[in-house]
Amino acid sequence: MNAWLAILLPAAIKIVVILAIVLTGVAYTTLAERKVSAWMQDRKGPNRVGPFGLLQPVADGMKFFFKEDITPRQAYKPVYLLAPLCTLVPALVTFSVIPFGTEITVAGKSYPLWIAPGMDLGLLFLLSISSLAIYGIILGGWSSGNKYSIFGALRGASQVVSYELGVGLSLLTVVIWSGSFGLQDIVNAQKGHPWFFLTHFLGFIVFLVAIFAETNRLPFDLPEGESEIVGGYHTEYSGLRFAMFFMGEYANMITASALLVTLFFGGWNLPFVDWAKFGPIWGGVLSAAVFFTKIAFFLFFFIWVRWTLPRFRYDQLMNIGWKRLFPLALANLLLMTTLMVFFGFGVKQ
Amino acid sequence: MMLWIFFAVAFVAFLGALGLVFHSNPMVAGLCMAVAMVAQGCLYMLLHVPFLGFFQIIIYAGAVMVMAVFIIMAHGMAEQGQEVSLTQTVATYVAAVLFLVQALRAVWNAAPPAFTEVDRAFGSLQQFGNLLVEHYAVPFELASLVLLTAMVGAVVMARRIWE
Amino acid sequence: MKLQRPKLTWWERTYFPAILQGLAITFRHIPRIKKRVTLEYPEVRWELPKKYRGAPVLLTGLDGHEKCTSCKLCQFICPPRAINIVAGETDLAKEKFPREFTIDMGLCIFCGYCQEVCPVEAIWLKDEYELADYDRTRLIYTKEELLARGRKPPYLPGKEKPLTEGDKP
Amino acid sequence: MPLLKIDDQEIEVKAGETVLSAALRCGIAIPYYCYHPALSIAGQCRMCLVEVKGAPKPLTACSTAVTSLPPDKKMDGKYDMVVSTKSEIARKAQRSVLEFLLLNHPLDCPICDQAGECQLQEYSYTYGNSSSRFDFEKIHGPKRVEIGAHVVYDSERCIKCTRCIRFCEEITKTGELTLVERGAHARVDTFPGRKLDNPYSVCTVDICPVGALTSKEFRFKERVWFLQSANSVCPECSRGCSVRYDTYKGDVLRLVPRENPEVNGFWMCDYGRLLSERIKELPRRDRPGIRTEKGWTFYTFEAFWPIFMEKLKKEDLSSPAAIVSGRMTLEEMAAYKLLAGKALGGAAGVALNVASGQDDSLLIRRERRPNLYGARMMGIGVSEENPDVAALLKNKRSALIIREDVVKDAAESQKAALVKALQGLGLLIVADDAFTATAELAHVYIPLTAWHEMEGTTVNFKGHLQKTARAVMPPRNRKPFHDAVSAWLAAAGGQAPEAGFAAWFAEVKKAVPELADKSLRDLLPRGIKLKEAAP
Repeated sequence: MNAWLAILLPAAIKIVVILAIVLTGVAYTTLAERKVSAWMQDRKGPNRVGPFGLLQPVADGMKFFFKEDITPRQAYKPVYLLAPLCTLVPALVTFSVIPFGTEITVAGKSYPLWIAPGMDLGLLFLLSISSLAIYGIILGGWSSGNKYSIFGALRGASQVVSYELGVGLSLLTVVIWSGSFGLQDIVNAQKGHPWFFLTHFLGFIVFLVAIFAETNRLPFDLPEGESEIVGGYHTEYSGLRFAMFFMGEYANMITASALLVTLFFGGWNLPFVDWAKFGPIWGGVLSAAVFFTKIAFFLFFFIWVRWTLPRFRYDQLMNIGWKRLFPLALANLLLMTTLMVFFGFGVKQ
Repeated sequence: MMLWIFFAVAFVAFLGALGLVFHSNPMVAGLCMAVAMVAQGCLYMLLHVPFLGFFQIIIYAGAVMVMAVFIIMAHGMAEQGQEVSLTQTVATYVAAVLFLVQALRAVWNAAPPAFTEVDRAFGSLQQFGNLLVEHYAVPFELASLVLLTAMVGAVVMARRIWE
Repeated sequence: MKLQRPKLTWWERTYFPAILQGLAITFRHIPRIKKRVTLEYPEVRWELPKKYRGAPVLLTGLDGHEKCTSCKLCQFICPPRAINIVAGETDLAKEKFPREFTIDMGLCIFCGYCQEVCPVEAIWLKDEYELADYDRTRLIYTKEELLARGRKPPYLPGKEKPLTEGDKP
Repeated sequence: MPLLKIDDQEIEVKAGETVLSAALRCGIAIPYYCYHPALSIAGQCRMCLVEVKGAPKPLTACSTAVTSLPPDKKMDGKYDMVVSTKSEIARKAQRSVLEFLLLNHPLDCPICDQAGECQLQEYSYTYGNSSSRFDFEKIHGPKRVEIGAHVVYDSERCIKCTRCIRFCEEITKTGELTLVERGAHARVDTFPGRKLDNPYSVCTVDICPVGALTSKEFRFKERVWFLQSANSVCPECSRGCSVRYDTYKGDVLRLVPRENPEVNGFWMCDYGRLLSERIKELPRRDRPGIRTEKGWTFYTFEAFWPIFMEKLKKEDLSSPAAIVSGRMTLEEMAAYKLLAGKALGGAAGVALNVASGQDDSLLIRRERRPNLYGARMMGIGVSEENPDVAALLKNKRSALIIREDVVKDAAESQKAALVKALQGLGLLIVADDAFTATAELAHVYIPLTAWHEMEGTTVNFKGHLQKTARAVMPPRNRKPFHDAVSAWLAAAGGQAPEAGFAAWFAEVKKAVPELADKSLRDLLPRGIKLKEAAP
């Protein structure tokens, strides 16, 4: 029993901490979204609730909580009620394999700062879970029994499926280069080496663009579209269920940022810094802080792009996915394998 | 503990399969199939072949079933279930019962399961890669060729319909 | 019409220069703290233009009675049919007066046609815009309310005084 | 026959016919105020000035007769008269007359009730100037003069066309009105000590082309452009004048006569007009009800019938005293006949001939029921004048009274006996548009639509058949009697025509052979005269 406890307790603590961080992150990303967009448009943004509007997410949450939860008569009820969970849960589960720091040593025992430290196929896990996230959109759209929702779901589904190829192929080079599917290994491979966004620039670009589409963010947020399909797949949702969709979307953004950081920006690494030197506890804490700072930058980037670029047309979206990113990812794969096979590049582990 | 988890997941897979067969709404049936696929993937993981499990989920649950559900949705079939005639129903149930009897008989007659120890490397990515690229390279490539042919054929046929 | 598309170079066709340009523009706006255009409403108020069309009100003539003669042209012209008048006979020179005059502010679209069409300048769109209420029935303004709104603040119902020549609504 | 040329048209006229009537016949618009087809020619307003070739100055079209010229003096070789209504001289004459009429006319169209149906407005728009050259104080005259019980006069708006004066002299032959003072100060007034009190006084308001004469009842009620109109028939006497109901938001605001030479000419009586006021005072009930010892209970129309049928099982309605009314339309009478045959043991029914006053020489009839002739036609007996209803109820256990308030109409001496007779009945069913004194004594009350709330056909004392129209929508539970019969027979499990005017009009057609080949369109707008007309 003790053996189980020794495994489960630290894991439980880590899960709680990470969940807290991610959910708070989600809340404040929504605030950041509004603030940053306001600044970019020479406005002030929310500033009424709390100092600098810092309590705005709380107010928003309360509002969602007290709003009426409407279920349309034409909805397919069990699926309709389930769909928001299908969006939120995968987005949160993916965090179990992301290493967000080195490790903390307490009482002679070291605890690596990720939830599932034994997972050496972390990337595959990530891909498999994120491939399930699309069910939330499909189910939500279909079960609403509304033509706009259906169209939103159709768009979302085909978009995610199309861009999954780009994501997978661009990740392949990283995997081959570092020789492992484990995220920890990929992070370690960037320790003391140039980060992968330099060495895999083409793959990075493909991944960056594709991940925008995967998270349904502008300029690829075709599943919604005020002018033609209203709210898209979540048109009919309200109250807490809508909040779940909303949180899922932002959690997905955080996941995507974490992935970007882990795969291409060295994870918790900083150049010329060895976290081991900072002591058993501070090394882990600082590394985690660096990791979350990097995530914050990418979240800002997501917001920045959203309030800069207009939405693509649907045919443009498909053209970019299939005719540009897919060949580019293939070219990248060929280039990288060529470099490794014939010129001996890559990280040997 | 692991055994119980295994059975629980297997039961979920079973339920998913039942849902696929018995649910009248094609959309829900498709979703049940996706559930079965995911559960199956988990079973692979519990059997210490995690990457197979992940691929199962990515390819079948994440891609194939998404496409299937997509088509059901786009086709508008999701609104009403297909009318099924009585003969069809009866035939299905007869077939199912026959199959079940066979399966039960096979299980009944099977020798008690012999557990064999496998080394830790069993089912690892390396082992799998070695098998695929060294032992079964030719069948693997042949299979991909067949798939390619099918794909080209599908595109050609679809083009004819469009034009 | 045939639109002439500019010939793009390969680099331009990747969208990247345009995207970077756009990102630069939006980013440049973030630190412009002094130039925020937000009007912090309850404290800071918008300076209304002179011809602002706010809540419609009824005006009082120099004789202390409402100017309205109940000709119902405003009721006729009102696109959302927000105005409802019941006419009555009076001993005043104008013969006819509105026994009831209601405007349903839940319907009013502030088009100002009523003001435009009124032959006696009895109805006027004033510079009031904070008209929200929790009760829809309270949005139906009666004649008394409309007349009270038409007078300047000291002349509320109960302490009515005839307006003098200098008073303009 | 003289040949007349007006503008570009040639028309042959009878010798002595006026230019105006010839112009009206061939559709040429000549503006006029004082001319009225039923009144004598006055040439008062000068609005109809036209240019006549050879005449030294413009002539009034209403008073210029066309005569034959000797063949050698024909104009342009063939015309006896050449008239131009659009020439420069005619135009200038029209414009100047209008300017003159408007000199002292107040610009109070926003207040004036005539606005919207005012000829002065219309002609100013079509023929007049857009601005006034008159910069001085207008002449002020008496306003709001009550020249009669129902008529108010405004001298400022008056253009002195004298139509009202001639109406009183020539049509009613009472001559209350005259023109006093001279020139711009002229005004219409009654002779000292007299009032405009003839029974047709409000017709002066109708013929007044401007807003000088207004009716007290309609004054300031509603602007005419808000009114919704329905062409119908007046139900107040057996004349059955063609009238128009003007309604607003479900209220009948006024009744106006329609031109119908065979029935009422251009006129109607004040009593008929005041129907709009009497309608308001009717004690209405919108739901059918049943009275027990505990008092009245009212139901929806749908819920009523099963309960009513239960009640009928307990009471005897096989040979009731049936009192029907000349206020029923032909369709309702047909429905009554069907009901009598199927549910009342063939009770023949009697239509009461309620009468009061005297026939006059113009329109008013002594018989106060509009459709008595129709009742005879449908085979329903008509009683002698003002019969003793109590006698009709003698030896009867039950009674059905439709659209008659027998208690109110009974003579004072008979009233007590009648009430007693009604109270003695085992079952009294009253179907009426109002919850009358009779209805209060009933055991079952069925609310019917009033005359102006339903469609129907009616035949007047001369055998002239007209169609009434629905002026306002009745509440859901108020039905015409024929629709009530449809529901009654359906509830009783019998065969019945479907509810609605069309189905029951078909029943009427079966009963009246003369109508067999007629469609509703043939009845509009003025009705038809049935050949086998009475008297």
